[in-house]
Amino acid sequence: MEARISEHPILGVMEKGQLVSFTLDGKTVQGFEGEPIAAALKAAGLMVHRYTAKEHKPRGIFCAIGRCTDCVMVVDGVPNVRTCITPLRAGMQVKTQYGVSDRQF
Amino acid sequence: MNTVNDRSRDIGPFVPMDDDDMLICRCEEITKGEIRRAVHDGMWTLTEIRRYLRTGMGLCQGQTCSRLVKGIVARELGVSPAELEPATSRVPMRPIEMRVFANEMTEDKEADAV
Amino acid sequence: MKRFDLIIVGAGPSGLSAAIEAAKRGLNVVVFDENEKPGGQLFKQIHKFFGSKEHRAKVRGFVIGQQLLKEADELGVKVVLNATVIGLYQDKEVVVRIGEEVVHYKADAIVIATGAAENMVTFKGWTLPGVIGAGAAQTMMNLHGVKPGNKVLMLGSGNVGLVVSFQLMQCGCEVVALVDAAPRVGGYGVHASKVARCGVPFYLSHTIVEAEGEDHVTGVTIAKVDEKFKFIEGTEKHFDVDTICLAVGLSPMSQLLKMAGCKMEDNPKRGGQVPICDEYGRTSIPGVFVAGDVSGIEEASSAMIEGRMAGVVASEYLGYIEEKERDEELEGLSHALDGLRQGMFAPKNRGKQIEETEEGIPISTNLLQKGYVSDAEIEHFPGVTHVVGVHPVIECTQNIPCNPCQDACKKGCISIGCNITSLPIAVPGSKCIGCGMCVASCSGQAIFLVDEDCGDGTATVTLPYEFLPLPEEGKKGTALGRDGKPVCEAEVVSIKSAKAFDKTNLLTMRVPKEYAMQARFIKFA
Amino acid sequence: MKKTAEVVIIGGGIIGCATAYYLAKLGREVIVLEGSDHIGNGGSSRNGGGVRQSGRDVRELPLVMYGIKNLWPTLSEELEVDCEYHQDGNLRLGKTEKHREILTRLADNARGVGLDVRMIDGDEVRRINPYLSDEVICASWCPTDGHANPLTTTLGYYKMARRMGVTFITGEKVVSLGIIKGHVRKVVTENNVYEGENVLVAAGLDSREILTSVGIDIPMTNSLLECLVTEAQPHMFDQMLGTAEADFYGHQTKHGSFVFGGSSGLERYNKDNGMVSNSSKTAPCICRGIMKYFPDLADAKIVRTWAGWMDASSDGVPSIGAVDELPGLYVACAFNGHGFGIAPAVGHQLAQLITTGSTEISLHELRYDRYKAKI
Repeated sequence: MEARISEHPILGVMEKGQLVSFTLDGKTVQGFEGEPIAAALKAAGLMVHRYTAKEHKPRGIFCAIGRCTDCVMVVDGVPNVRTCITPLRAGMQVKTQYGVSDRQF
Repeated sequence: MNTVNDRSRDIGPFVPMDDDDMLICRCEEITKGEIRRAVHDGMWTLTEIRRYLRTGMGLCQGQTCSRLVKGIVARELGVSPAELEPATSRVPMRPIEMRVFANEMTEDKEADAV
Repeated sequence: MKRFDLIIVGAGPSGLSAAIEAAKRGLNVVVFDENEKPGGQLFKQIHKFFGSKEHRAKVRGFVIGQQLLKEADELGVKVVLNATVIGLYQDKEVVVRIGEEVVHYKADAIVIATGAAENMVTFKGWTLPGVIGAGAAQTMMNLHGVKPGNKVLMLGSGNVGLVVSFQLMQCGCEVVALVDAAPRVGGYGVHASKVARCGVPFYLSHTIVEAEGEDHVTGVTIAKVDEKFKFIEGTEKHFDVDTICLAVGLSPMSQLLKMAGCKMEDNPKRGGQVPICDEYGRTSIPGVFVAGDVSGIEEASSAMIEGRMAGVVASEYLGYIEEKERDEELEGLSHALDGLRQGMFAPKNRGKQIEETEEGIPISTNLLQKGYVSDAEIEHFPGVTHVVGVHPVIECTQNIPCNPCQDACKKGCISIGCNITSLPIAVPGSKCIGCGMCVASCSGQAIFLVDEDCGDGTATVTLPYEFLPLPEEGKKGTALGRDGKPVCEAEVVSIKSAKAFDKTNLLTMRVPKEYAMQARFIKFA
Repeated sequence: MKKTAEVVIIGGGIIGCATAYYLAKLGREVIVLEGSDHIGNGGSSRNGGGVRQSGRDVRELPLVMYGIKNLWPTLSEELEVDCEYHQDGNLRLGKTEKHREILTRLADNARGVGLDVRMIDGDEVRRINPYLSDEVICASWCPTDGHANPLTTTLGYYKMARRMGVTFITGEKVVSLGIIKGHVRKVVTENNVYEGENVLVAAGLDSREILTSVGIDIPMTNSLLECLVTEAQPHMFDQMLGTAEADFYGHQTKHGSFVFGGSSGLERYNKDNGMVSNSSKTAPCICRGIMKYFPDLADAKIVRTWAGWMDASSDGVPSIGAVDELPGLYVACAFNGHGFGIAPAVGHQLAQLITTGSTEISLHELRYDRYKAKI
């Protein structure tokens, strides 16, 4: 997890929840419980969260605070979940979103 | 206060631009060209643009694009962006699941919720 | 329906400050915030704040957040998190989503302190993953401990762009360039200088032509623009980056106020669509007040004072204090706010081109165009003197409301005087003991301790160092100039950390004495 | 600025825009005056998008049937905009025996004027729309009903009419009408005076006050209707839906979102603060209503709610046609919350009426002066 900041010069070592497993498009990934799903995915190196409905263009994290809704994915079967503000829980099934579902175009 | 706006005023012809294919509304995937074209079709207010093209009507409800759309429409009409009234803000401020919206807390629990 | 004296929307600096002032005077206050954590942007702001003591200067943003929360909590303010105000209806009815329910509350008064949202700009490829807002970068690195990228290009030279660029480097990212379409750096010169001396090139009058990449950003091309912001052909430059950060301004997040029926105006000086309100935040609807960025984009420091004003005004509105007490309080707060609204970056000076300081010294053109003061220009400023032995070199070249350095030096080596925006002066005849408190206290990281001639052909330069890992004594590196370019070899003499320095380590390096007034940073291979 | 025309239309909603469009097609010179800042700002852009015949009073059925047969199928091409017209039927749902009675009566009446509408049971309802809950026990089913996008349709009429030379002036609130030598000709606004050989009042609820200035009264009151829209969802169904109780109505749009309207029972007593404001109680109530019919939509997120005034007449049917006692004056108002689907036909027939003095479909039952005391 090289994207994780192990120790920050000002903030020190960040407090995190338990290390848990969840799946991304069926593959097992790890992240810290309670952190936003998007943070765990970023740490795991994921860039593309979804492909748009009309133009099928890739989208990822943009505002990271739940406003722009670009980072939405299908989480536990529910589409349009804002991953940047939805806390990660063990066993979550996260899927790339295509348009408004997890079915590839 | 409403202002008299003669929609027959000449705003000049639609002139294609190089960046007309630039995406402006990220949610609904509306381009600059579509917005400019709509202005020439008579959509002179941000409310009309929104209703005609769906800009700002997607999941984010215009959080990202409304300022950009305003700028484009203003330039096309030859007015200052400050003159254009933004589209109305509506409940809910953030998307909310139907089951949650439907689930109004009963009064006896209100005091405990905070 | 459950009713409160005061409902505050937004637990950022202004909302919490309003809550504190109101609760102090006996109001029953609740604060709703949609985020998981309180503090608004404060918890992402890891730099030391400007201002004077009354503005909590030289305290880091996130620490101010902790202080405000503690104070609010002690006064019995209820701060409800993960609580999204979804609507503001007639009769001051506030509908809040809390968890899996919606709750209806009534208030006798409401303070809207919802802050601001980031503006965006468009360019080819701006929707690619890897193009993010500067706020997103801050959120990821400072709240969630995840690097937003490895190689980053920053668009925007305002304070946000400058501060976030520095923060990106602090967490281990490389900032390949700082770009702005404007011809001059928009933010504080001291913020620009601390980024520039780390080696980040500034490209003013440049903007992004295209973000490149198939599925995510792999590169970016920028080009120079003319006065009409049109690209000049042949000036394109390419960078390999994985992240493009956008810091192009903020807009008030005033939708709730519009929804509530407040009279609004589009005011470019205040950053966009804002409620029409008086200087204390009273809107067109009696009992609905505003504070902070939602009523006009400024700094967190002024947002806190505006919040306190709104809290005081609401207290009087609801009969908890008399008009006389209100007016006395407001007078003091207005004075504090005026203090912050002085200097070249004051709201009243927005859009003005200021050519010289209040002292009549020409503003460094290099600073405005490249982000650093040149070796020749720095000599014009009253903080830069040459005396025998160790002494402070204060490279503060713009009139900004900030004075902690004056208090930091117990030996009286630094003087600003009663005008908070005056440039600091290195007081002639004073005796520096090399304690370094001024270096650590300067929120702009613009003070260095220099011993220009140690007698052995070398000089020592002590600089603020907020990076990890901390180098060991004796470690060799390359000294960089104010422009971020290598000037000479350097060796670490000492590295001092102390509680009083508050995470600003003092790194002392030894350089050949001819570079004493050039070497301002050290880079290790 | 142009101030005289053959026809002055008061009201830039879908009725005004459609009438202007069809008049322009017939070569007439038209000015449309809209009181608000936006075209189509009233019910035209706030309704649920139904293009239906079933459930309507028989007096307005011939008009709406005419529109569905002759105008709606080609409207998108004609207006050069996607009206998103779908003709996939309308299910008017019932959950109780009382509902069945209401629906049966409406269906019987409609069949009397030649509409293909029949009652079906719960199982057949779910064969047509498998997402409906078991609470639904019956429905009236009209296969030729459908839905469209009110926003693009209204603005499409505006766009084409404007392109054909119609003058539209927004922000021009009409204060009164003026009679010259027994003929209604003058239209006085807050800022200007306009003149036309014919004047059509199609200003929704405001029509009542405008008509008062020439001594005509159409008994109307207002009622607040509220709607909501969800985020886009995967495609589920294409029918238009309504209920016997009218507790909700709506459809899934081409975009994927669901647009639903509904009521809380409090709409007649809502307080107006100068804006058309939602009540805090209605949207949650609509959500509860919808979830009873569509449990699967519980996780769909509402992104927007809005409200609009409906112009309600005492008998629930609009007033459309010439005001015989005042030559030159025409009305089209009191659409009672279901003016959208019928609008193309209304505009089309009014254009004929104003141009030729007669219409293909009789408007007699919709006369402005039909309101009589009950005994």
